[in-house]
Amino acid sequence: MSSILLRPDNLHGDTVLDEPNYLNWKSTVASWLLTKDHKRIAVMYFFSISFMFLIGGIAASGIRLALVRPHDTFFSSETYDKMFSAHGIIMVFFFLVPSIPATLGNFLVPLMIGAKDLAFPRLNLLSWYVYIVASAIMLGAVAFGGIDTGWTFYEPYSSIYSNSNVVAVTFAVFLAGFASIMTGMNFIVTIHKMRAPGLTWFRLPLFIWGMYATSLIMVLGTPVVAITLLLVTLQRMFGLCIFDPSCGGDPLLFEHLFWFYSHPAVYIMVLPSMAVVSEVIACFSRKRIFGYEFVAFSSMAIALLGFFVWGHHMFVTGESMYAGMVFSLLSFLIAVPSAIKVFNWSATLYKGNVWLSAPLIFAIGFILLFTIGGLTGLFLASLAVDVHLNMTYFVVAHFHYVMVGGAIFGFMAGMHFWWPKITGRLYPEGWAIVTAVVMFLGFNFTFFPQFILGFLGMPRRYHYYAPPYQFWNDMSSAGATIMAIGFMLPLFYWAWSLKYGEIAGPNPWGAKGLEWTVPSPPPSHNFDEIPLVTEEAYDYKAIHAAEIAGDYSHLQFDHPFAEAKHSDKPTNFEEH
Amino acid sequence: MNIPFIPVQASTFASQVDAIFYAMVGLTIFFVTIISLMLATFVVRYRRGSNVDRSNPTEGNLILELTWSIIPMLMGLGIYVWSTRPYAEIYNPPANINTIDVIGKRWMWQIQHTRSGIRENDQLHLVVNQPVKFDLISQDVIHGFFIPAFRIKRDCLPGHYNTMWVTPNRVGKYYLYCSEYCGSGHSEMGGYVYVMSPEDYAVWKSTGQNRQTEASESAVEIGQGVFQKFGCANCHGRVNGVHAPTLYGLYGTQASLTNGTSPLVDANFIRNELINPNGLVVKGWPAVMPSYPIGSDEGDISESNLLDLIQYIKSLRGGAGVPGETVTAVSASQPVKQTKVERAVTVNGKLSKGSSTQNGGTGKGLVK
Amino acid sequence: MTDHSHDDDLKHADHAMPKPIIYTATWIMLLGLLFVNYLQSQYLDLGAFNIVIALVICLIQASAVVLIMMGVNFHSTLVKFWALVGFVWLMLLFTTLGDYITRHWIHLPQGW
Amino acid sequence: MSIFELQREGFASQRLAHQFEEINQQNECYIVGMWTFLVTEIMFFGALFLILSLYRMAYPASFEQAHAVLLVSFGLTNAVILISGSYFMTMCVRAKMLGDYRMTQLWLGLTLLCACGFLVVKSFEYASEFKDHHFPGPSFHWETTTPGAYTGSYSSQFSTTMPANAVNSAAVSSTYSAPVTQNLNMHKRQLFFSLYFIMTGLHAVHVIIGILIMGTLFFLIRYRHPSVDDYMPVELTGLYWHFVDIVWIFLFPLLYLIGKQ
Repeated sequence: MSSILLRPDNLHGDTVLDEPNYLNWKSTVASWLLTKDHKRIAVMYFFSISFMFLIGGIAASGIRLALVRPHDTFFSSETYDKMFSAHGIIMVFFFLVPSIPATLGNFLVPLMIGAKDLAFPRLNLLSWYVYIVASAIMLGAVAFGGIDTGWTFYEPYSSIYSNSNVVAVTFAVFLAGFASIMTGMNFIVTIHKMRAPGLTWFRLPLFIWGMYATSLIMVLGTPVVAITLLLVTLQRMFGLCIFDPSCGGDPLLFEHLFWFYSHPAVYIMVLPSMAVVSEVIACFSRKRIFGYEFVAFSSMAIALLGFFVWGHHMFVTGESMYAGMVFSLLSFLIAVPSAIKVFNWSATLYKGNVWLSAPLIFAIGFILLFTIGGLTGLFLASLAVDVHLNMTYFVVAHFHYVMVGGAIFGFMAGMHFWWPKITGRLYPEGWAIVTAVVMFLGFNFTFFPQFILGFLGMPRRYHYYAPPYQFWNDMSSAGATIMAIGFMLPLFYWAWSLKYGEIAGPNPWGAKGLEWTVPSPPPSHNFDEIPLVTEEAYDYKAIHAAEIAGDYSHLQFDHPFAEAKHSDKPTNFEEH
Repeated sequence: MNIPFIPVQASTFASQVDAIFYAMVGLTIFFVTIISLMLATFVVRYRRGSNVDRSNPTEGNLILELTWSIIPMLMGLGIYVWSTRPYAEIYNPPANINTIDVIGKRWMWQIQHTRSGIRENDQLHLVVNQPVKFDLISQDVIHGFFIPAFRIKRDCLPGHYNTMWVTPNRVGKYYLYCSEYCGSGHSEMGGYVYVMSPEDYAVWKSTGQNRQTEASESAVEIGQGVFQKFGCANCHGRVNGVHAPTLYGLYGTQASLTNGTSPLVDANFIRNELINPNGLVVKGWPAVMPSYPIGSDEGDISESNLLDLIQYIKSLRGGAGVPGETVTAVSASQPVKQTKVERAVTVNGKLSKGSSTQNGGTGKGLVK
Repeated sequence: MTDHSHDDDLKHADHAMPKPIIYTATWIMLLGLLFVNYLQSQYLDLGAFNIVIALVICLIQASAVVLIMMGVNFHSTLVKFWALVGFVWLMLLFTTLGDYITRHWIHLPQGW
Repeated sequence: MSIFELQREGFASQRLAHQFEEINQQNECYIVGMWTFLVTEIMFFGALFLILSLYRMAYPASFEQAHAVLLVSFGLTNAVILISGSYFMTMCVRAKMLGDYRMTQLWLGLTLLCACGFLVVKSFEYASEFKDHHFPGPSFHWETTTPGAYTGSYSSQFSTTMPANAVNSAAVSSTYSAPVTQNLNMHKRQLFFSLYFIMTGLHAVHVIIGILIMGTLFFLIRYRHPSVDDYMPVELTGLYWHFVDIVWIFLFPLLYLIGKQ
């Protein structure tokens, strides 16, 4: 890769941000709404999904509040059902699925592979509009009556018995599915055809591998859930019957089709986080990621194997015993690529020069929580144990460890890591570290008790529960408060940093990768000329050697954490 | 303050499941410890500026990669084999064990003991150390029949029978839950399972703590009433029927159908045959059987009666292929108590409501 | 974003395309197979093989459309790969049938 | 003898979009992009085909009775129309590649005609099915006109035209004249007709989208709009149209032909 662009004349003062970049080249509303620039679309996606996250989070607070006092309650059962349904649907389809791909992915994929834009910029913009329309319908449905089916829309409840806005919501999810299909198509074509000269598959950053694997799932899985939910919509609207047992339909078929997408969808959520974590760990340990090929192939293996295990959601539904055995075996096998990743990340730190910055703390939090989430997934993959634990709070705890501990911690790591690239300014490091710690503690307080609740047998989606579960539920709700505070903090310091943050410069972390060779924020056309790539992705050897020797000059001198700038004795560098 | 950690083990299945569970807890602790130690050690030891040996950093090691893929995989496969066996066993009940029919409906459990004919709602009384099999069906949406203390759970689907079996082995009172979300009453759909010693059970049965006890016949007897009431006996009543194949000795065999398949005659087959007789025509017989709606409308066969009917058909063992033997021969050994049968058959759904009040409405029993 | 509306941006692609007779022949073959399928369904009862025959004919027709009319045969490996992925994943979806077929299999004996 | 003719000289020029480096990359991107989209379409329809095969396996008899009432002539006509449309489309793409606007317009016009013809036939078919109350729902209604729908000596005395809800409890206990017969079999056929309407309906929606796209293209080409200087829009529309054709290639035998014997 071409050498890191350092332009010392521009590093001081605000001048660097006055250069033409994707943010300031035009500032009219129309220039944003009609933009075909992948970076602007990424920013617009970031604000949209953050808003949806806020709504989903409010619903989650409602759930935890209701469960503090199960006897004389704050909410009726109907309201409670609508809250957990809104929480699930919004978080899964409107936050987690688009989260990293549509924001960081959109922003970084062309930058990382040395392209001027994604292959289909108009399709990219269309994807955002489809997402916005879908979100509007979803929010409308929640505001005017809500939905009470849970995010799984199980038949025949959703098409016959529910008295809520199922049609609107299934249609919204159908649309959101198309938004994610468009993103996936765009990434696949872009990664296949638009890599810079010299950027072979095995020189790609692991982020790109993760995005490619994610896009495969989006393209291959989403249409199935789209048609399935469309069938639910049609059943409710026109009285057709497809899954209705009273006319011979099979509700289990709905579950098959739903999970055919929705299990791989879990990997849509977690693979991008793994992709982010690979970047963050390599950068902050100043090392090539340990076993690059294994990590890359494990992403692909997860994406492909992820399609073979959907039946493990149905072990107790009356699925064939043989199907159960096969799905269980495959579910155990899919743990292997995840294990490979976790071990490789940990091993990357070995003999590195570890800079314990906020993104790395988030990434380490990710590894720990994902390890717990993954291993507890094996409880649910093993047949006899699953018979007891399925549909209990154990499942709830498990998938929150994967989706919050995994997906959201990865998202936070990535947002912090690339925040200087996106905005041109640094976030306040101290606050970010505090946030990481608060979120980690709050998260464990919230969800670890739920493992115990599940083992004790408390079924999920329960508004009322028996007295033995009181203590653990209270603890969980208390933890949720801490976690909510953790989620609120970035809102403030990110906003603060937009105005007062330190100017970042092109490469504040001394990271490798094409995206760090362009100015921050990048210009609209990304690269003045398409780079010729001559090295592999994580060629940190030189930086590693220099830092061991005490030379931190590759870090920019106005970097607030690169204290070397004030110090004449860089060998005695200490983490502040 | 009493903080619960571990659920009660009240079935033979529970100890097996818990053994696997604890083994996996051990594995989880093992791996999480390894990962945490690795992360903590490396982050501290190789923190920026620390003066340690960083020479020859490795970028990959095939042996290491294979080690940490194959060892966890083998551990996983071990757990897989271990935990698959009990799962398979739930599908294979021992022969001739007591069957309990469970009908889930929003939002209550209707439970029918086939041997004694006792019917209860949101309560289940079992004898300790006696294996029981559950035939589960739902009347509306999907429910989940879940007894945490037994570590068993199975969904109740509308239109399809699921089965499982269990041997309770500890006397006590345990929670019974609905585990599959079924609407606003989901968390209140449940009650208690009482596992009793044989003596207590006999007392409970005879003292009429359940109103239906003394009035009930076995499921076979009720089923026979259903068989008569819906006119099944007109065609299927004889061993060598004129219009229809005999039902004697049929249950558990393989039917030979005109569409070329030969499905096992079980509860689901009988159910489908009633709903869709034209789709499942037995070879050598005219396709004349009418179909019967199953539901809770007037004239429908109720889920409850259908379960009884299946028990009745299942009981028709002897006489298969013996010419001349008629249904009356069976009736002689199992005399039809016409009046009681009529009552049990005709009330459809009302039955349950009555006994629910009798039992004090345990639907909300969870909420103290 | 830079403006690219210069004349030198109008470029020529390298392309080889089949002669029209190939397309015409494919068309006639498709219609022929269609009628074979139709006639078989009307006049020749092969029992369980009816559906097999129908599906085989469909598959031949679809392959002809994909390979010749959609030009996959004349395109790059990547296009071939994606056309194949569609088919393979459809087959994967159809493994769902396995659950329904094995549901009626005899359960394992106790103590296996 | 090669089946190819190498075309280089007479080729229409193409405009390079800003994000691409060279024209072959751009073309390949569009084609691969279209194919990824078609893969999603395959999965989209594939789920419906899965549902169809599954229910057909579960209820062969009811489904075959329902198959029997579909009018093969409509389906066959439409199959011929669509296959021919596909052929015209390939010729259209070829003409556009060669920069022959006149022929492009002719072939595209023919394809459009086929597409509209398909919809006309389809609308007649739907009309007849609505008239017979074969659309599922409360008004679903079944009249067997096909021999063999009910075989057996007793079938003739049953009324086979009972409305769906006419379950008479008084009749239940009577010996053979069980009007309940029709109730649930009717449901199974509703299952079939639900699938039939959803599958053909979604296919028709695809045809309508195709007509809209092709109509737009037709006028753009007619007026030599610069956006269609490039042959890619026509090529991509072609791929889409062939896919619509393939769906019907499978739908036709699976809905109309099977069970006819």
